[in-house]
Amino acid sequence: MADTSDTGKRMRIEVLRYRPEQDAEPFLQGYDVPYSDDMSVLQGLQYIKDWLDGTLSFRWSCRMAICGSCGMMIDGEPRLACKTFLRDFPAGSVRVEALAHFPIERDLVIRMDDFLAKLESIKPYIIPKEARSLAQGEYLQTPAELDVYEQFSSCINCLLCYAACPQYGLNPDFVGPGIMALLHRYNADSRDGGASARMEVAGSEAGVFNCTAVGYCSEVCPKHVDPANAVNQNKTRAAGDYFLRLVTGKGGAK
Amino acid sequence: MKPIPRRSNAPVFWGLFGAGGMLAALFGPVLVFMTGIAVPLGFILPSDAMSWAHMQAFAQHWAGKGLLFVVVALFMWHAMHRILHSLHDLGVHAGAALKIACYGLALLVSIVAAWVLLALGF
Amino acid sequence: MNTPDPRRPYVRPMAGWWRRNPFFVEYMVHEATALFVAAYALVLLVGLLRLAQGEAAWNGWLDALRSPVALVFHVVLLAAFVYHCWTWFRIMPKTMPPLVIRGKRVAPGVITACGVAATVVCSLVVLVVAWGATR
Amino acid sequence: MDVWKADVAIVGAGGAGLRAAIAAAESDPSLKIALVSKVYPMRSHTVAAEGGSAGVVQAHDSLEHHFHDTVAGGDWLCEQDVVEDFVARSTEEMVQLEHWGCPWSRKADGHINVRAFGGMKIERTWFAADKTGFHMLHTLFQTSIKYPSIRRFDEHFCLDLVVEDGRVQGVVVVDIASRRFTLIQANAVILATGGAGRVFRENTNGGIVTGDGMALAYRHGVPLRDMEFVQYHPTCMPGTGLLFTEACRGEGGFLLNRDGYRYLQDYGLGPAEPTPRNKAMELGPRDRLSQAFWYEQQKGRTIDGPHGAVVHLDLRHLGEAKLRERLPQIYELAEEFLGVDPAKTPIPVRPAVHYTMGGILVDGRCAAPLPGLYAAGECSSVGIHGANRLGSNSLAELCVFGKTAGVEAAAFAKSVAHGRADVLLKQAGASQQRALALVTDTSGTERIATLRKEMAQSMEDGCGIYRQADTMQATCDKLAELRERYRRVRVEDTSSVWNTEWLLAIELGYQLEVAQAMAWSALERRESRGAHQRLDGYGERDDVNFLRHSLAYHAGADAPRIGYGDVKITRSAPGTRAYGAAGEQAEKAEQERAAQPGPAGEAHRG
Repeated sequence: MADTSDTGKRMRIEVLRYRPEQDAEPFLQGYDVPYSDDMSVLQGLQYIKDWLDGTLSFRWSCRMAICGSCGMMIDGEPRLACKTFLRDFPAGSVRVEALAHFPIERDLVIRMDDFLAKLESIKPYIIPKEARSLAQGEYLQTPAELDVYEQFSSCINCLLCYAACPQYGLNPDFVGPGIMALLHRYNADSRDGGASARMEVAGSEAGVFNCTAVGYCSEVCPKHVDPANAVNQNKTRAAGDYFLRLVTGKGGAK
Repeated sequence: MKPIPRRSNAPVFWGLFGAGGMLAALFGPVLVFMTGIAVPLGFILPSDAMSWAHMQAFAQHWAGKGLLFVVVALFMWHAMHRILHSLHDLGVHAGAALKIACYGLALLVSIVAAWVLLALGF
Repeated sequence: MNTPDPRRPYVRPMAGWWRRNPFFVEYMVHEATALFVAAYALVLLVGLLRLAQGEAAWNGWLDALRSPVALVFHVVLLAAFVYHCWTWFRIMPKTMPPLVIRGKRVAPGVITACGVAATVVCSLVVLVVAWGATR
Repeated sequence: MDVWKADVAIVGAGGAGLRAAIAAAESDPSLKIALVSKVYPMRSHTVAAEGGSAGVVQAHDSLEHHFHDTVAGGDWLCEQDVVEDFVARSTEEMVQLEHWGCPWSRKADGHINVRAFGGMKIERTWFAADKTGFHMLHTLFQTSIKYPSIRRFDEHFCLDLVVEDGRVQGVVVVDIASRRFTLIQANAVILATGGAGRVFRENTNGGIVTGDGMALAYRHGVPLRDMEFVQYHPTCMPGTGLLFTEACRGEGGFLLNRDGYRYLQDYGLGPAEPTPRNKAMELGPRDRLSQAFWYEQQKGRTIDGPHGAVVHLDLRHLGEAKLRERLPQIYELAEEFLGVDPAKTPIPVRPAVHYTMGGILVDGRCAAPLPGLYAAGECSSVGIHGANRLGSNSLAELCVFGKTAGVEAAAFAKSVAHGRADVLLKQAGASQQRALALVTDTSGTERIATLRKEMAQSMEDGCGIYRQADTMQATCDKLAELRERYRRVRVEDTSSVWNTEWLLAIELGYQLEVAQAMAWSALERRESRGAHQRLDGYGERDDVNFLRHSLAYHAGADAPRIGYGDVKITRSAPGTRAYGAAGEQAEKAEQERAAQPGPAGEAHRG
């Protein structure tokens, strides 16, 4: 934790509080936190939790933008608290709220079981195109083949893209950007042959066509995954699959 | 886990939306400029560019008919698809009724355009 | 034997969501270009109807296009179409598979620029053809 | 209290826990597997591992080399039979991960690529850019979804093991979101809860790395082995302790002091060549590099920064393109957290606590002395790290021993029957009451953060890179005081939903006990070996008295009792641990000696 004793600078951190057992609805609570220029918003929240108000709840762990725990709305934008710095709020105050579009479980903690259920639905694992035993060694995959899906495999499941997606907010059945990035990650992997199985989700009424190409999901992604691209590439694929089914008589819409 | 919802019919409408959007992006500005500004003002293009004779000939040619139909119909499908989604964005989730209204209007415009173009003869 | 579930997740309303972020405001504005595209399609449709009704009707429509209101309206339409064109190609890199040329991914900005350039070329071609065909 | 009947319960869903779950599920699909984690699996700290995972693949490499690098790297405090098993199986595990989709970095021909790492004779570190742990974790997690017999208890906190009839029969967990308790009845329990680095102040670890599983086993009489060996990683971010992977040096980075001088050549790691050769200079082992920093600091040759002394990790000569390709995350960390462009400016770094070499005592089958209890990963001491872990062995360990634990636990679970639920429920109820007492008793006065801060500072003061009896004793005393004060800890938050303050209090209880095991084990080891270095007259390795594993036994409210256990030596008799040019000479001499007839190996039993 940054040494905050000697800087004399203070930041007003306004936190959206919600304790389901005592509050009817969320409300803003302000805290004055001493800070230094290298302190993150997360460190500011930790300071509050440790020294000002132990009842404030939030998720965090790695502090280095890889575990994906600390996504929150910071001055209205979905950000990772660990890599958003207090120095970037020169007005001396910052507002922190739970990630948009998710139910608030408590304070800055959102309920995310919907995301896990969706992840489970897309078969997020290699469905081998061709079988291979361990004794046969690794599948060959050139750097170019790796490059096709690597960016989508970088999703840390931080859910910022969901908080950036109004279509998910308006219709929580929508599979959403992050899950589509992961779905595409496997479809685009040269070792995988499971794309048709995953089409059941991508081409469904909860699938890609709920996206209206707002594009903000890709803007807020802290890992340059570009989920909007994953969604929209799959619109083309899903449409192709749809018309192919019509032509080949395999049913089209079920 | 929730059962996977059924297959979406959206590709049909999305395809029309995309085609119309691309057409509007590539040719929309120049068409508006021609029909709405250049010809009425006689600016760049001759002011009789859209004379009765010219347009009659254009609309009676199969290629001209095709172009006119595609522009009117696809612009409409593009627009109505977007408007439908924007209404949803604004909180108007009317479901099937709204869908029928929006896509129905696009279909109506398409039919009228086709009918008129056919009526204009070859 | 366990205590009842004390959870009471709070779902925030979506009303007015698009006013919460400049990015969303811009999105709604560019979605609104659809109104102008529809309007223009209807203008053209009316023109077609007038064309079918005979020369007098057609000339009436042409006269209407020359009215100041129609001219101003078309200037607005033009702006909307240009904005539609720009936003359409701006989002295009996100909607297509990665374009790899000589082992390197083409940057999004280049794709957008190519799209806009295509519009410029199409516009010139249409103008030249129209000019050639009607003079 | 709800009851959920499982065959195998796994606590911790990081790399080791997930690998164990998959192995158990594959070994018998009819088994019910409970996978408990206090976070969603993809948040587990495996996610933060950067550099890579070891597995012999190159033709000029061999299992023998990997074995020797590991054992010598561990200063011969390794279980050599376990190391043999480990090196023999790690490559297969890496291939398995590849089959499951792990996006390993590749060579142009499509085969996987390997990079150099500290303390390694030949390059054998498989890597996925500099996010290897992240990719391994997500691959394992997403693959685990394939197995319907794995029932996850995400965001469930483990409060206790249930031990009855002399064997482990389950765990008590609480749902963090609702504070509802569940007894997971299980015939075998695997602990895979990770390390305990958060007991130190400046560390590379995530907030969740609080030694929970270690404390749970320890409280039930299972000794914690070799806890004095705590790895300082030499290149961490000042202040936060965030990690700049060893791969920075594996790719050719330099360490410079305030004069721009590659100071490692002054510490027996030279010669300084433009590209560090394996096992020399910047590619020396972590303990030696961290120790060299300490000496540089003593000599006043470090640079003063806002968070204390630093040296420079210089990557400039690698160029932006290579850095973006091989070390993208490092690049962004430096840019965003420090405002440093590593292609233009050296990165300020200093050592920070990184890894807990010791842990729950288990044998080569991952079985603890308590029947039914297994452990894998950083929380365990299976015996491959000795006194200093070789970089990139921990990720391989997760897979190799995660699998072992899963298979062994599944076999054990099938060999016994479920005990009586009512008896177990009674125990579980008592655990629940103990945990709830922290919130129901509002008479406490001690602030959690105060206790935690004092503990972390004290551990850093007493159990740092260099140690001496008086400061270690002071740490031991301080920890005893803190445990006493902990009995009066105050939890302000009494609510049920997502009461993280309550969990922090429980974790602090775990941490204080694990810290005690570390400090007392350190105090009692009167020699210097690997990561345990003393300045008070015990500066040399003492194989006569201390070629032995330390074993810390829980002793209730008192300080732990420290015992010792044998070290299994099969092929490699303790030798000189030398790196750089000296290391190459020593190796040559070793080969000549080995060529001569005579007994070798079976020496030095502690």
